[in-house]
Amino acid sequence: MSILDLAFQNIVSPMVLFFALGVAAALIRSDLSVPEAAAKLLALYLMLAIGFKGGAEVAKSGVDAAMALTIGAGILLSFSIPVIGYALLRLTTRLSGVDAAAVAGHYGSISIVTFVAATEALKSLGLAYEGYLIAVAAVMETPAIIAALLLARRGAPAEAGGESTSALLREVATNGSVVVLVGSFLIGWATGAEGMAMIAPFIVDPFRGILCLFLLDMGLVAGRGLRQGGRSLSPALIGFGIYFPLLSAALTGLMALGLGLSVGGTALLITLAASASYIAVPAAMRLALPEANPAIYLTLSLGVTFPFNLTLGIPLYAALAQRIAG
Amino acid sequence: MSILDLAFQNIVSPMVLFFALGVAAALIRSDLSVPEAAAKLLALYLMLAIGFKGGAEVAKSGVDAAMALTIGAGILLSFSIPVIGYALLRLTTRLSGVDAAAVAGHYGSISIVTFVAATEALKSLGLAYEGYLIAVAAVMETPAIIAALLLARRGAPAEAGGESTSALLREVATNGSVVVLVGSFLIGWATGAEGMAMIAPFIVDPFRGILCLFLLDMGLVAGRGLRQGGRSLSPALIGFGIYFPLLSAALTGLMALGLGLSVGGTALLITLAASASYIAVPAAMRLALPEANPAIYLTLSLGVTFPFNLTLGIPLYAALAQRIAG
Amino acid sequence: MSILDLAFQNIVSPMVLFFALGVAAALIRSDLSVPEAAAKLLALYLMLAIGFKGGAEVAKSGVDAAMALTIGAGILLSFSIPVIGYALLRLTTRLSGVDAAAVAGHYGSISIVTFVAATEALKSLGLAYEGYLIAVAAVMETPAIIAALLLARRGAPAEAGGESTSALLREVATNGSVVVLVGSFLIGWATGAEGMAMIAPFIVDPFRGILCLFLLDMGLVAGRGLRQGGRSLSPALIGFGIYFPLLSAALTGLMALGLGLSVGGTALLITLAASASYIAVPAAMRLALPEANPAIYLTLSLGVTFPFNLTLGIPLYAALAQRIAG
Amino acid sequence: MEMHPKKRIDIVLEAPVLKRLTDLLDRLDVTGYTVLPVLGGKGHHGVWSREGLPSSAGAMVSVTVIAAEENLDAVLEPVFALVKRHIGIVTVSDVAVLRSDRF
Amino acid sequence: MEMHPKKRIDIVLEAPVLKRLTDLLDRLDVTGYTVLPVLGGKGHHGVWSREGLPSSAGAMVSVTVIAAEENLDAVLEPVFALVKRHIGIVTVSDVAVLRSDRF
Amino acid sequence: MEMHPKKRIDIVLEAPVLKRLTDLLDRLDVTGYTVLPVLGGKGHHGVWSREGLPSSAGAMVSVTVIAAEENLDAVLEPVFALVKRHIGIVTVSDVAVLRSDRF
Ligand SMILES: Nc1ncnc2c1ncn2[C@@H]1O[C@H](COP(=O)(O)O)[C@@H](O)[C@H]1O
Ligand SMILES: Nc1ncnc2c1ncn2[C@@H]1O[C@H](COP(=O)(O)O)[C@@H](O)[C@H]1O
Ligand SMILES: Nc1ncnc2c1ncn2[C@@H]1O[C@H](COP(=O)(O)O)[C@@H](O)[C@H]1O
Ligand code: NA
Ligand code: NA
Ligand code: NA
Repeated sequence: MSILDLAFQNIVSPMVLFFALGVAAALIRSDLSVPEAAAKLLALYLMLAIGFKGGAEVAKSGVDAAMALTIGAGILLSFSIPVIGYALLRLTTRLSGVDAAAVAGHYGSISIVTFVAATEALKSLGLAYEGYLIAVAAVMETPAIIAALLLARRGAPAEAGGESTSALLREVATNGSVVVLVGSFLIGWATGAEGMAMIAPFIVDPFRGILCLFLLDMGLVAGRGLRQGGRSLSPALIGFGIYFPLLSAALTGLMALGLGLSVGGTALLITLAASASYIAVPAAMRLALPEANPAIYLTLSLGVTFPFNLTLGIPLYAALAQRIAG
Repeated sequence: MSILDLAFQNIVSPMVLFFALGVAAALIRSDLSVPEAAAKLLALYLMLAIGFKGGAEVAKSGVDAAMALTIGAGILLSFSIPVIGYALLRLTTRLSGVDAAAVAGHYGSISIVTFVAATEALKSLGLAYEGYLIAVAAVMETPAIIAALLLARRGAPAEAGGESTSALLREVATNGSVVVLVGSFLIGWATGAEGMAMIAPFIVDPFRGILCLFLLDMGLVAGRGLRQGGRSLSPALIGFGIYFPLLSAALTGLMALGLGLSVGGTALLITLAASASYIAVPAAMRLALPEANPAIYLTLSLGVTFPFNLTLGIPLYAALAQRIAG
Repeated sequence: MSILDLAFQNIVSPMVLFFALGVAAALIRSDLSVPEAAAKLLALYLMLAIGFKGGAEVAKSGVDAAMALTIGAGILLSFSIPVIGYALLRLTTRLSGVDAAAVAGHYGSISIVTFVAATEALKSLGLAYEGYLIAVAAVMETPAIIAALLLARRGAPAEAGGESTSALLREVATNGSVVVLVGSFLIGWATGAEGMAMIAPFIVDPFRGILCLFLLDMGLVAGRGLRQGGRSLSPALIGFGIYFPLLSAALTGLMALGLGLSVGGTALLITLAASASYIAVPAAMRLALPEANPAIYLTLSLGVTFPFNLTLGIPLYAALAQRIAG
Repeated sequence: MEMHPKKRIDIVLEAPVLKRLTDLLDRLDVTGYTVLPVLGGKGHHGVWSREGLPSSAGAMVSVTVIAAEENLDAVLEPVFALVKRHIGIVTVSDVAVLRSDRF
Repeated sequence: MEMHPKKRIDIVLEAPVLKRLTDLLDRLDVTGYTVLPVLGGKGHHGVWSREGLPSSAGAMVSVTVIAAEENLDAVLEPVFALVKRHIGIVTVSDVAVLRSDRF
Repeated sequence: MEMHPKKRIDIVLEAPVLKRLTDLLDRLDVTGYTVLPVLGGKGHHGVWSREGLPSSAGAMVSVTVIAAEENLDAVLEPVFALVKRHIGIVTVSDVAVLRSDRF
């Protein structure tokens, strides 16, 4: 399948179309909504399922040096992407130091739903990937938060901070989504194929359908954010939300040359680097950098970068991975 | 299978029995309850699933003149049934003009769960139906609301209204259940068999089980309504809740003679006409006709007509369809 | 498979590990949480599924004298276990009469999730069981509550009580979990294999996966309870939470000698007797014995006895059953 | 606009007892009440949270009653008699309403 | 700490009308509002509960507005005009805030 | 019935900060607090709604504290110091309670 075919097929997948439906519903001011409790249950399901599947995959394939290497690369990326992003934002936009740090932090961390959508696209292409990339996803969630905090402190040492950094680090490290992802990964690893056989009818079979429902909800939230917070985004900022993922992707592509990952694994690592968080990091930013404006970082991450990655980004990253590791 | 067999089999299906369990639990004042967020999630699932399946069906069968014709018939029915219902209610009951208009509006619109139960009954009979009947269901949701509003204005021009009609129309047209139903229908249409293959383990396999859970909840709400609002219903009104669906069914049967639908499709169109809304229309009535008493229209629709259709109505409509289109 | 193998396999099952993950998350003070509405939906699902399966099983196997006998034995156990527990608690701990009665009541009643986990363990062992044990589970839920009430009245006749006993009995008998369990059992019985075929993809296939999610939540609640209420538990009380289930198991083992149950059925009856309620009974105790301290009975039942049964208890009970009925 | 003074009674109470409280209010001279969900809290009986609970034990609700001043004691006394055996608190404050006849 | 007197308006209103109320508040001279979920209640229109409802019809919400005393009538009048056609009640009470300029 | 005057502090605050607030209250001289969920609202930081959010960022909670009048400032000051860096508001009002010793 050509990259264009993939891009097209990706865009007309039920997942992407349900996201679009959500955005459309929000833009026409429909009263359609997903209750908070339902959204949390869906998110919990997705993280449990993806974590377990990754662990079961590792149980099958075993651990090797490439795994340690790739986890190290993930941590490095999560730390360094915010630094680059911060510099670019300060150069090209009028964001304050604190806002720039908060936005940059989101791009160092990852979007697990983008990751999941990429695994689905790989499945259509018949590409396998290393199961431990779930672990890489998990370790990439939090270093970016610390990076953002350090950047903000550098920019405005007096203002930023407040509560002790160690308290914040504890809160970030015990973040619910990290705990479920890592825990399910370990359980999947420990119980392997047998465990998988037991719960596959729950975490594998209906997975894509539940993802559709979750993406409908994400579309509603993104659309509402765009309607309400759209004015907070300057053209330069919107541009950042599109070119910066590509930059992170290119950077990661270079790095991947030395990791020996499969094509699928390379595509996923690139996707992780190019995706921006909108679940774990916003909550952490409210604690770490309360002065930063949530309308900016949430709208940019969920309203601009997420749909871009979902539609055009993933096929591009897959094509890039094919060049690098194919 | 004879019509009596079907009626019996229909009544002892798990779906109907779970509804009965819910009613019983409410009547014995059990504290059994389904949280609002869970009920909304279940409703969302049902609408997404039924919409998608209809669209995928249309993708397979293609569009034809009959589809446009049936959609037109649906709109006509949704507009005209309230007018007849209003006249009957004014003649046979002591309802005020506003209350009569509100009740009549519910019967012009449709109950998607009744529709779903009818599709399940058709499955037992081995009868296929045209996928676009989902689209017919969607277009029938709202014209009845406008009809009710016009009827109420005619009856009490000074009182009724309040907010501008155009604002109301916008709210009604962007109603969440319409948006999900239509959106999922379009996505099912666009992605066809391939999309269906991707999400069938979510929207097809567990569908009937989830319907059982939803009907348990509907039974609880209906039973609570009967316990609390039962006194609001006069015998004449309860009679209306039973004979009026049959009247709408007969009317629709006549109309269906000219539509060229399959037996299954005819049965579904009749079911749509005979069913009364209890999700979308009550919310719209609170906005459009706040003077109307919700205890009357909700209890009649959910507590009388819905169980009647679920148990006896559907087999009767199937039998009628067999006469007409068989 | 040896009993030790089973114990080990049981401990490393995904179900138990997800429970452990929940406990761990609570102990490290993660913000991971399951919304109340989601927890209620999961509990409703489990009770509906287990009830229906039991009923469908009885529809297949038919009713016999052993069923009536076992139900009688269940009622007897539910009444008498609290009496023994109360005496032991008064002798070995410093609990007040009311607290001792409340705790004892929990052990006379049953934990449906422990029951479910036991059925899963039996499945691994290839052991069948009588479907009517679900009915036994249902009848064992409430007698213990009455026993606890009588014990407390005996201890402190003036204090305890307040509202009329008959009002309490009505509330207890119409308790939501009893209604769903019994109702689903009857529906499963009435619709049998045909009904099962209709909803199996919902209540059978994903069952274990949903159980994992529920156990994750139970682990969170148990861990939170241990963190906050752990100080309320003396060593003697913690000991009771472990040895008393074993005592109940032994007692039930003796009784089972005369019941003619299969090995699986015997294991389940023992598990029911040995398990302690943490859903229905705590709510009833808040009404019946408000003076009793919930931190004690909830923490002991959910934080000590439940994990003990989940990991070591169930394999032990299976081994005991093998001796008795094998 | 003309306002009429009334009393607002707020009752934070464990959820299993809610039905008894509303049954009691039905028998008293009040025109209505409103029940709000409570996520969590802390008091003499310790910290608690609604999260993860599949049962109403351990959950709390908050019930608000707007009552006429002259009825205050007639409402408070039985309400307090019920609440004091359970986990919960009662507070009273002044409010004004527009339609005096409705409370 | 220095406190400034304000008015607190509490509106318990049927959920389908919430959007109209917040649209109205947006046009009035208030700096904000807070919406709380309501589980159930009772009034002249009878008993109701949010449980099991898959739609907003029959559900209620509670909206709190903190407003300056001098704006009270200007806010209350249109709010009351909206609420009085629907199922709902309005109460007003005194509160104090720390940052007067924010309300 | 004999009533005792107390102060009611209401804090509407973004949910991620809730744990910090309750940790703070644990250290202060208050006997308890009650946390209510908030569905949505509007303030200087714009409109928001809890619906659809799979995370606590962007959600709000409302925390009520009943405190003795003499403790008011000792509670308000640190609470306000925390809240003022975040999205949220604090209001204070008068209430009466039946059991003075419990607050
Ligand atoms: N000082 C307080 N301020 C606000 N709410 C309180 C206070 N004390 C108790 N509560 C609430 O009332 C519930 C029961 O209180 P208690 O019976 O003291 O445990 C607590 O869980 C809180 O939700
Ligand atoms: N006296 C009252 N105290 C507290 N809440 C009330 C009272 N009367 C009415 N309400 C609330 O306002 C809603 C609408 O009242 P009504 O329009 O009288 O039915 C009720 O469902 C209650 O939630
Ligand atoms: N005037 C007001 N009345 C009621 N609630 C308010 C008001 N202003 C702000 N709030 C609440 O406090 C939250 C934070 O306010 P702000 O920090 O001004 O954005 C808002 O989202 C509302 O929930
Ligand atoms: Na990233
Ligand atoms: Na109809
Ligand atoms: Na037991």
